[in-house]
Amino acid sequence: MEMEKYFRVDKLPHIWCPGCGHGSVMMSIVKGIDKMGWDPEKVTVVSGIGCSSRAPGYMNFNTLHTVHGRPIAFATGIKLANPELHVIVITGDGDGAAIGGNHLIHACRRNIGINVVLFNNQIYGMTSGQYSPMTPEGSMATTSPYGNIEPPFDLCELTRSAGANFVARGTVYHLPKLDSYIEKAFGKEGFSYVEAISQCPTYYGRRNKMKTPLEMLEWQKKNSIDIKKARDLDSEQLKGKIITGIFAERDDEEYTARYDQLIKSVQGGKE
Amino acid sequence: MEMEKYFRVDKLPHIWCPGCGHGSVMMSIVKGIDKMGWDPEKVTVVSGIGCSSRAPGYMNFNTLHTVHGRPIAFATGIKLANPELHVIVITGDGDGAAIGGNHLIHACRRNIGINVVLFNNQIYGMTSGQYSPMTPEGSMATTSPYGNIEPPFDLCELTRSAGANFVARGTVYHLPKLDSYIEKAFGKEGFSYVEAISQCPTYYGRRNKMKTPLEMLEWQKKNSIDIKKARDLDSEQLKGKIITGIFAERDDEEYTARYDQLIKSVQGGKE
Amino acid sequence: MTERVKLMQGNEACVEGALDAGVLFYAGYPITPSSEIAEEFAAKLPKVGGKFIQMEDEIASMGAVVGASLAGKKAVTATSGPGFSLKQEIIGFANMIEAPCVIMNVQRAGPSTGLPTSPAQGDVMQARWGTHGDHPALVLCPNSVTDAYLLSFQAVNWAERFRTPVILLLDETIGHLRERVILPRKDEMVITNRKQPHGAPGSFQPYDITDEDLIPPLPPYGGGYRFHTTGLYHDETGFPSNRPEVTSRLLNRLHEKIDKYKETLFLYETYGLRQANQLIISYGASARSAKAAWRIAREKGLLVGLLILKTIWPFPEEIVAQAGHDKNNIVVAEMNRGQLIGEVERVMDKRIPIRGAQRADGVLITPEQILAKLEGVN
Amino acid sequence: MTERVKLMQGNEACVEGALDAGVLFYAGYPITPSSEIAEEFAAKLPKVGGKFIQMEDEIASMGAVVGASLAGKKAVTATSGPGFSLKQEIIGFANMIEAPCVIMNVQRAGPSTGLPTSPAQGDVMQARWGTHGDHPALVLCPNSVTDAYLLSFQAVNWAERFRTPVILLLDETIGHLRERVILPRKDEMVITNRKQPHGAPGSFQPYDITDEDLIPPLPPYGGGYRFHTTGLYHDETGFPSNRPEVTSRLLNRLHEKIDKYKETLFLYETYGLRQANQLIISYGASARSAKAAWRIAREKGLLVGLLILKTIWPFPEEIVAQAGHDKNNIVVAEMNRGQLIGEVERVMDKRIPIRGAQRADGVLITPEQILAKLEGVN
Amino acid sequence: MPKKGKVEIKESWCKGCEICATFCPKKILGLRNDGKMEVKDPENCIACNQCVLRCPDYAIKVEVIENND
Amino acid sequence: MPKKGKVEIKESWCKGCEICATFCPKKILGLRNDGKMEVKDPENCIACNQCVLRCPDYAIKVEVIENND
Amino acid sequence: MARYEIRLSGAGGQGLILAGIILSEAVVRFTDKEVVQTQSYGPEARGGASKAEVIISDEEIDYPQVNKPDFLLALTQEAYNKYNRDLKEYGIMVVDERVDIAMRGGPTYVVPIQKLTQEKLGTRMVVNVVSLALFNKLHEVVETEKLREVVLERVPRGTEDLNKKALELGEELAENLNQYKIKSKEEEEEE
Amino acid sequence: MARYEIRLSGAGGQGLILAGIILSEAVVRFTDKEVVQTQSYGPEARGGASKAEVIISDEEIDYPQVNKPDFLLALTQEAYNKYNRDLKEYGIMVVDERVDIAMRGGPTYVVPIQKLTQEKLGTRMVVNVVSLALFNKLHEVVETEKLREVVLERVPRGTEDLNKKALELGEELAENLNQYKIKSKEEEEEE
Ligand SMILES: Cc1ncc(C[n+]2csc(CCOP(=O)(O)OP(=O)(O)O)c2C)c(N)n1
Ligand SMILES: Cc1ncc(C[n+]2csc(CCOP(=O)(O)OP(=O)(O)O)c2C)c(N)n1
Ligand code: SF4
Ligand code: SF4
Ligand code: SF4
Ligand code: SF4
Repeated sequence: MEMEKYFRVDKLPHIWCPGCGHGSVMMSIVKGIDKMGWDPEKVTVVSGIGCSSRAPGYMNFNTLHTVHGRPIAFATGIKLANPELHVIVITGDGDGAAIGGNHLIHACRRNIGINVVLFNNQIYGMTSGQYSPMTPEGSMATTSPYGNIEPPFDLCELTRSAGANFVARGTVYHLPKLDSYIEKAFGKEGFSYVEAISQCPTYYGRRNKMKTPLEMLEWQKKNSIDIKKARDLDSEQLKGKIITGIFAERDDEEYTARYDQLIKSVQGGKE
Repeated sequence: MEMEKYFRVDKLPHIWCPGCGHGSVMMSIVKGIDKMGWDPEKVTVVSGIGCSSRAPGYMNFNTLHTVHGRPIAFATGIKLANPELHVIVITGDGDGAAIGGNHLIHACRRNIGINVVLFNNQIYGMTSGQYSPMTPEGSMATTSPYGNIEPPFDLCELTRSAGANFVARGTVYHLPKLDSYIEKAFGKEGFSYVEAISQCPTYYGRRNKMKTPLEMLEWQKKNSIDIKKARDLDSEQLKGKIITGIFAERDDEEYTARYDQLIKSVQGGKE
Repeated sequence: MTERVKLMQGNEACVEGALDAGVLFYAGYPITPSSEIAEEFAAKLPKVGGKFIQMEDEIASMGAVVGASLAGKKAVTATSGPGFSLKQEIIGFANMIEAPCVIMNVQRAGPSTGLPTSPAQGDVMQARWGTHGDHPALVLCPNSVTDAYLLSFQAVNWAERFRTPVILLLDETIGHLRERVILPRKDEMVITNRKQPHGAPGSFQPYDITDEDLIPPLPPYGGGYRFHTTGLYHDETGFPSNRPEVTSRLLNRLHEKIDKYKETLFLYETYGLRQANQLIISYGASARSAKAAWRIAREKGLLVGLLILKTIWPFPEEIVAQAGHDKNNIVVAEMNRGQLIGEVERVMDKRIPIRGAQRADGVLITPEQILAKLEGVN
Repeated sequence: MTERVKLMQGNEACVEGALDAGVLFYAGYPITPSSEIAEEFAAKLPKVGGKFIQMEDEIASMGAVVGASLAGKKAVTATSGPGFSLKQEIIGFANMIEAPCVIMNVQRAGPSTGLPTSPAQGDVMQARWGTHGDHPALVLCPNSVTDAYLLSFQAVNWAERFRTPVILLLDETIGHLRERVILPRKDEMVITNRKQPHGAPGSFQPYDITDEDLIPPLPPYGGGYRFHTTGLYHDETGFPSNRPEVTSRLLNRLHEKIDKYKETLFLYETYGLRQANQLIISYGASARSAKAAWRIAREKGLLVGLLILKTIWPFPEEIVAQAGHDKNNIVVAEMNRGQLIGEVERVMDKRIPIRGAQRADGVLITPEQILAKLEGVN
Repeated sequence: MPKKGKVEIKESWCKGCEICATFCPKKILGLRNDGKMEVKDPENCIACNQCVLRCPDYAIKVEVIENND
Repeated sequence: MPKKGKVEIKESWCKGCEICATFCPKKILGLRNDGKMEVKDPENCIACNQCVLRCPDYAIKVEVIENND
Repeated sequence: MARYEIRLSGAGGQGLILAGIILSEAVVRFTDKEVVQTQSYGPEARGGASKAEVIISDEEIDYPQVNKPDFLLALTQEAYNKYNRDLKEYGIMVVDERVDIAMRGGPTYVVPIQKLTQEKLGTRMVVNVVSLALFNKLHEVVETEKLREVVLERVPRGTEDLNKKALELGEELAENLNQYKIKSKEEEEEE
Repeated sequence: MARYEIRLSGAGGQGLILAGIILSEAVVRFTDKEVVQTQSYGPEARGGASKAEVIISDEEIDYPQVNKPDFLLALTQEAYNKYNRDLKEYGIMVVDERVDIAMRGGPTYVVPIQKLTQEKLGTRMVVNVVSLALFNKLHEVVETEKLREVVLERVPRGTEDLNKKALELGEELAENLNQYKIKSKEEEEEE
């Protein structure tokens, strides 16, 4: 793959910390675009605010770095205004699951043709390490100095329930699988959600007894469990585990396609 | 049941239209409170904005009519500030599922001890009949003059996935069952969500070939299907149906109880 | 031409004006008293191949509108007080990234839920200062249904021309009023489209100002020019920078691109200014009452002038100063506890008495109230 | 007493001040440069039996704070520009229902994402006008870490006393600054608690003004008084009403309950005002540079006075007019493109030149910039 | 032994939606000219309370009458 | 026949996180004093591309060398 | 016609707002007069009293609100109670026969509009169009056929015949209006 | 001491911000001087150069920012490049030996701080405390024991011994600082 085709090489190296997993996930997305053979002119990458949301700046497409939590709303406008565009949203567990949770579930419900990739580092990186709605219970963070008492979301369950056409979770450790989920997601019409477990050694790792990026990858490896295996386990056994795999794969009609039909019928069927 | 104990009788009759289902649901809630034997002084009812959200004004407790979409946020503050209070949230499909969707799922996730009752009339009543995220596909509304093309949420699925301790859906037609769901919900520690299918003859009914409240009740009757039976049907067969019954019944630890433990441990275990 | 004489509601006229200006996208969330705008767009946009979407809230609506604008469509949203408050963050973003879009706010009485079906002009200062940080604002106030049509059309044009969010600030009275309108023929209306880049895509810098007008071109996504956009301070390439010379250059230009054209942006009406020793200043629905008060005062033989503002932000300092400097009484009529009067006070000399004819109880201000503030009325 | 001499950060001082004033509840959403406030509360509240919650966004945080306040706890939230914009709707609600609470906004450079870690004072007008509809505002600006402590304490007291949201408007410079602070002994600090009703619960009307102070008592939920609260216009019983006499009575009282006490609310410092023919006015971090400029100017023998405002809203009109009326040059130093200067212009006579020493590029304004606006500096 | 009931309609609260009438197994309720419900056939009430349960406006009360036979 | 590879590290992009070294099956990569990676044992590279896949900073390229034997 | 203020009031759902709009549209389309139309909004308008107001004038209409109606229609007691207060002293008042009214000076007509509508047309649904025609005939704002044109465009399909009959009934009532006139205070005193 | 401005710079993660805070706290607790401390924030501070600044003064410190440091420490090239510009002409500069510097007038010391820290203490983690002690000894801001007291309160548990050694190393470097002095431009020119 040619770097220049998809990256703004002059902007690299990226601002992410040494060993941050976000670089790996960004590459995974680019590989997905490459595999789809999409014309980069027709690709739009939208993000919110966060370390993860800085990714579009490095990616050589139409890129939009919006406000915290709302990239899916902007993306909805873009996709509906021009359904020809391939619209990818890059978001974080803060951006996408905390402040942006509502837009996420509504986009799932509408099943609008947007591909969301959520970089889940289980912490607010950009703001220096507060807990997020996906921080595991008991974890240390700057705003949970005595250990986090909030149960985290399983956002794959949630997006599936909300109606997304495709839902999967991978990890940076299991990178080739992550690549394949993203590729499948991009291949779907309709809304897709891929969650990539990424590592934030700087703010999550250091406070949670994983000083190096490697320890964090090790943790991903040890705690991941395939969704098929997970089905045989109860919620107690699954506590703290990362369930990976494909959660939903449907072919419900995409929203902008429906809208186009509506226009046709209102206009009296003229093409 | 003594009306005066639980209602502000001088405020009645309520402003709801003839045949509006909201009055029935409000009574169901009051019956639930009565059955629990809660001291009315310790009950706080919080709502957003909408026809449904006008209910607290008629109810003789501590009542708070907040802003559109955010009653659960206010309720979270109330419950956490004083866990002794029984905090009930009354919301609508606009208030709770459109603008307020995020607060709903986050409250489920935290499993905070709030009882949410969502009056689902499948339309924005207060603003005169725009479609909501729970309006059935194809329905007519002022903002879907050619029929609604958005698939509705199954909010019971969603709240279950998000972690609520108790989730159920009933209808005004099947009122005694609705009563029993609300009673069960109130009996749970932790977060509960009860969805009550209510009828809006004025804005939903008239536009959708159900001119009278009775036709709407008839529709509820005909389209409802018990969750146990629904399990044997596929999504095509379930399209447009109202699945009723209990979706989730768990006993995960309630949030403010966890917080109290945290305080104890921080303060060094002193009681 | 008679086809353009109609009975029309203010909210409907906003939609007609926007459609005639080429709007093809609407995202919104219903709220009284603006909902008819959404409803009209929902009915009419599909007919012209445009898109209407009801989003999950006002924030999402504002986001979708900016997104659609970047995708190349002229885009509008509408709301009222509570929703206007929610949109503020992204209005600031639109300002910063220079996304053309129109926000219609049909004012009702606030604060908070207030009086949802009652008229007010309580969001006048918010329309100027509602989002955080320094930013310019372009805000138009119609005082009739015809005005609603014309200013809506103008708002879309200016949004495109200046690459900026434009706020159309109605009030419940004008939004819900039905009246006889006489609209210009469509072929008399001049539509403005956003500037497009000319150079090679490779060398395109999205915030590079080659033209004197200080406004960078804006190609649509998918149109052959790839670029990056961020709400962070950014340089000409569109990428973030915190160098003080870059940040001050950007912020200055955002203001100057509008200040430079101020003179052409000031829309207003005047009545009997020359032969007057007193002046009434008003805007929006209040201007209707002001007009009546002015008429009655004139009938009584008082030398009163009337200045009706349609552009309220940027505030037409010179026009107000000019109209008021030789008067010995200025009455500012508005439906709030005194908002735009502060600007009048700011630009006028202290020796001229300035009085507010104000009303904020949910009732349209009356001509009598305004008359009472004039001198020599019995 | 030496125990109260400390090295403290501005954000930390806000937390200390609030805790000392009896705050037991914090809800917030992290944002630079305010996050340390959340972090400190997260660590300290459980120790005193209080509650900290990180909500899903700023809107929810604001809602939770108002909820907790009604449940009887003194409650605080903190944020910065983008989050402050989001909180506006519920700030208006808190105004309307008269819920005591404190909102801390540590300003960074806007608009939009702007410069998250750079100082600015761009939200000054927003703090006054950010929510829709007419409403009063009580806004305090600390210019040192000691001030941050004292004004935070004061803000909580005033919120409780006046049943109103109070805004503590910091900036990145003061929020992140660590300096030596000397705090009063705790037993010297007087805590204000909200007024409680006395009568029988049956006859309790939550908005009935029996006292001259215009402020109704506020019992906590569960405390034996049941009542209804709404963001709609409401009468003394708390239930909605759209009768003009009721709506105007409520809106007037909301303003008057603060206006009445204006004199006691104006906190400010003055330096060398008497022997001065020029005046510098400033607030917040800019006041630090203004103080330096004033010192240097004095050293140069210029007759310059300095007025540092700590209460910026309500705007201390008389104090500014008094300090400025006999000067022949007024310099308003602020980190924006001119916000509070508009108020100074409004209250001063046109013949006195008013100059802005302004900076909005993310860098702390320098003493030199301010000096340059004085007359007679070579 | 079948119960008997005495139905009381609070006119100021009744909005005439006719829900009670439909659910009444004895069909003894009907709409008056002025849009309020009335008990057309008071004798036949069996105090089943369906109308009370169903009225969304709490406008109906049913008192069980002693059955003296 | 086992492939051979030539590893090239783009120093200005490398942040020294050591992920590549860990995933390298031949353990030929190591941290230099200045915090950048270097190829300690270039001969042993088998062009498996693990380091390329794993480097979150895209700082490694591996060229497959013709295996001439 | 100088500024003439009309207030049509009744219960929410009686269609008086539509009547106001139809009247205004007829004025715009078939006269050179200015017209503005306003109405009550909000949840209050749903169950209880509701009103539509129209101002017709030869001159520009600046202040757009009806403050002292020249004409008041009140179909229900609640509407009458709420909206009769500001009627001009010699303004015309038309009320349904079931409305209890206070004695007054101006021309006052108590008409069994609802009853006759029900009796003659078999439904009360078109009481708004009956009232509209009554008003129009009385004031001769536009010609009968013109009004009919607008009405037929605006009413739901399938109800055209019914509405035509409603128009006729309204005109008939207007023509016989004097029989419904009640004595004014003064007239009574004169007796 | 009149206003004295100190800038400690290096790579993010080297702990210089903590060093700045410790210094400031020592001033507050053990002297009567005023002190303010600021630092670089944001993502920029994460990977690249980072700085902590302290102003110490006998008088009130109004303008709180360091504009022309009297003392600059630069542990990395990037920090030096970014932050050396405004150093006062005769301000003191201490840089790590691996930093390439331009010739200048004021007193300049090129010290192998990082290397010696690594060699003598077996880790570079405490290079911040070494630098802090060096600065403190040089300027005698507070007594050695006082500084140690604050350091030991602020560093992670279990690192006390290491930090004590770091303090000693820093002081030792300060005492021998002259051996690291390089010739100034002028001195060079004088030769
Ligand atoms: C409205 C608003 N609220 C809060 C912030 C501050 N903020 C910026 S990024 C962020 C969290 C980022 O977390 P996440 O999305 O998980 O991304 P990460 O940095 O961990 O990759 C927050 C809270 C903001 N910029 N805007
Ligand atoms: C921020 C904001 N946006 C929009 C509105 C307008 N609004 C009031 S109620 C409502 C919808 C109500 O629908 P629902 O919650 O389903 O209640 P219903 O009236 O149907 O019972 C809307 C959109 C508002 N008041 N505030
Ligand atoms: S703070 Fe965490 S998420 Fe952000 S760049 Fe560093 S390692 Fe990555
Ligand atoms: S509009 Fe609908 S939801 Fe609202 S009161 Fe009437 S029937 Fe009920
Ligand atoms: S109690 Fe039963 S029988 Fe009697 S009126 Fe009610 S529904 Fe009918
Ligand atoms: S993985 Fe990449 S960034 Fe990390 S050490 Fe290896 S080459 Fe450097």
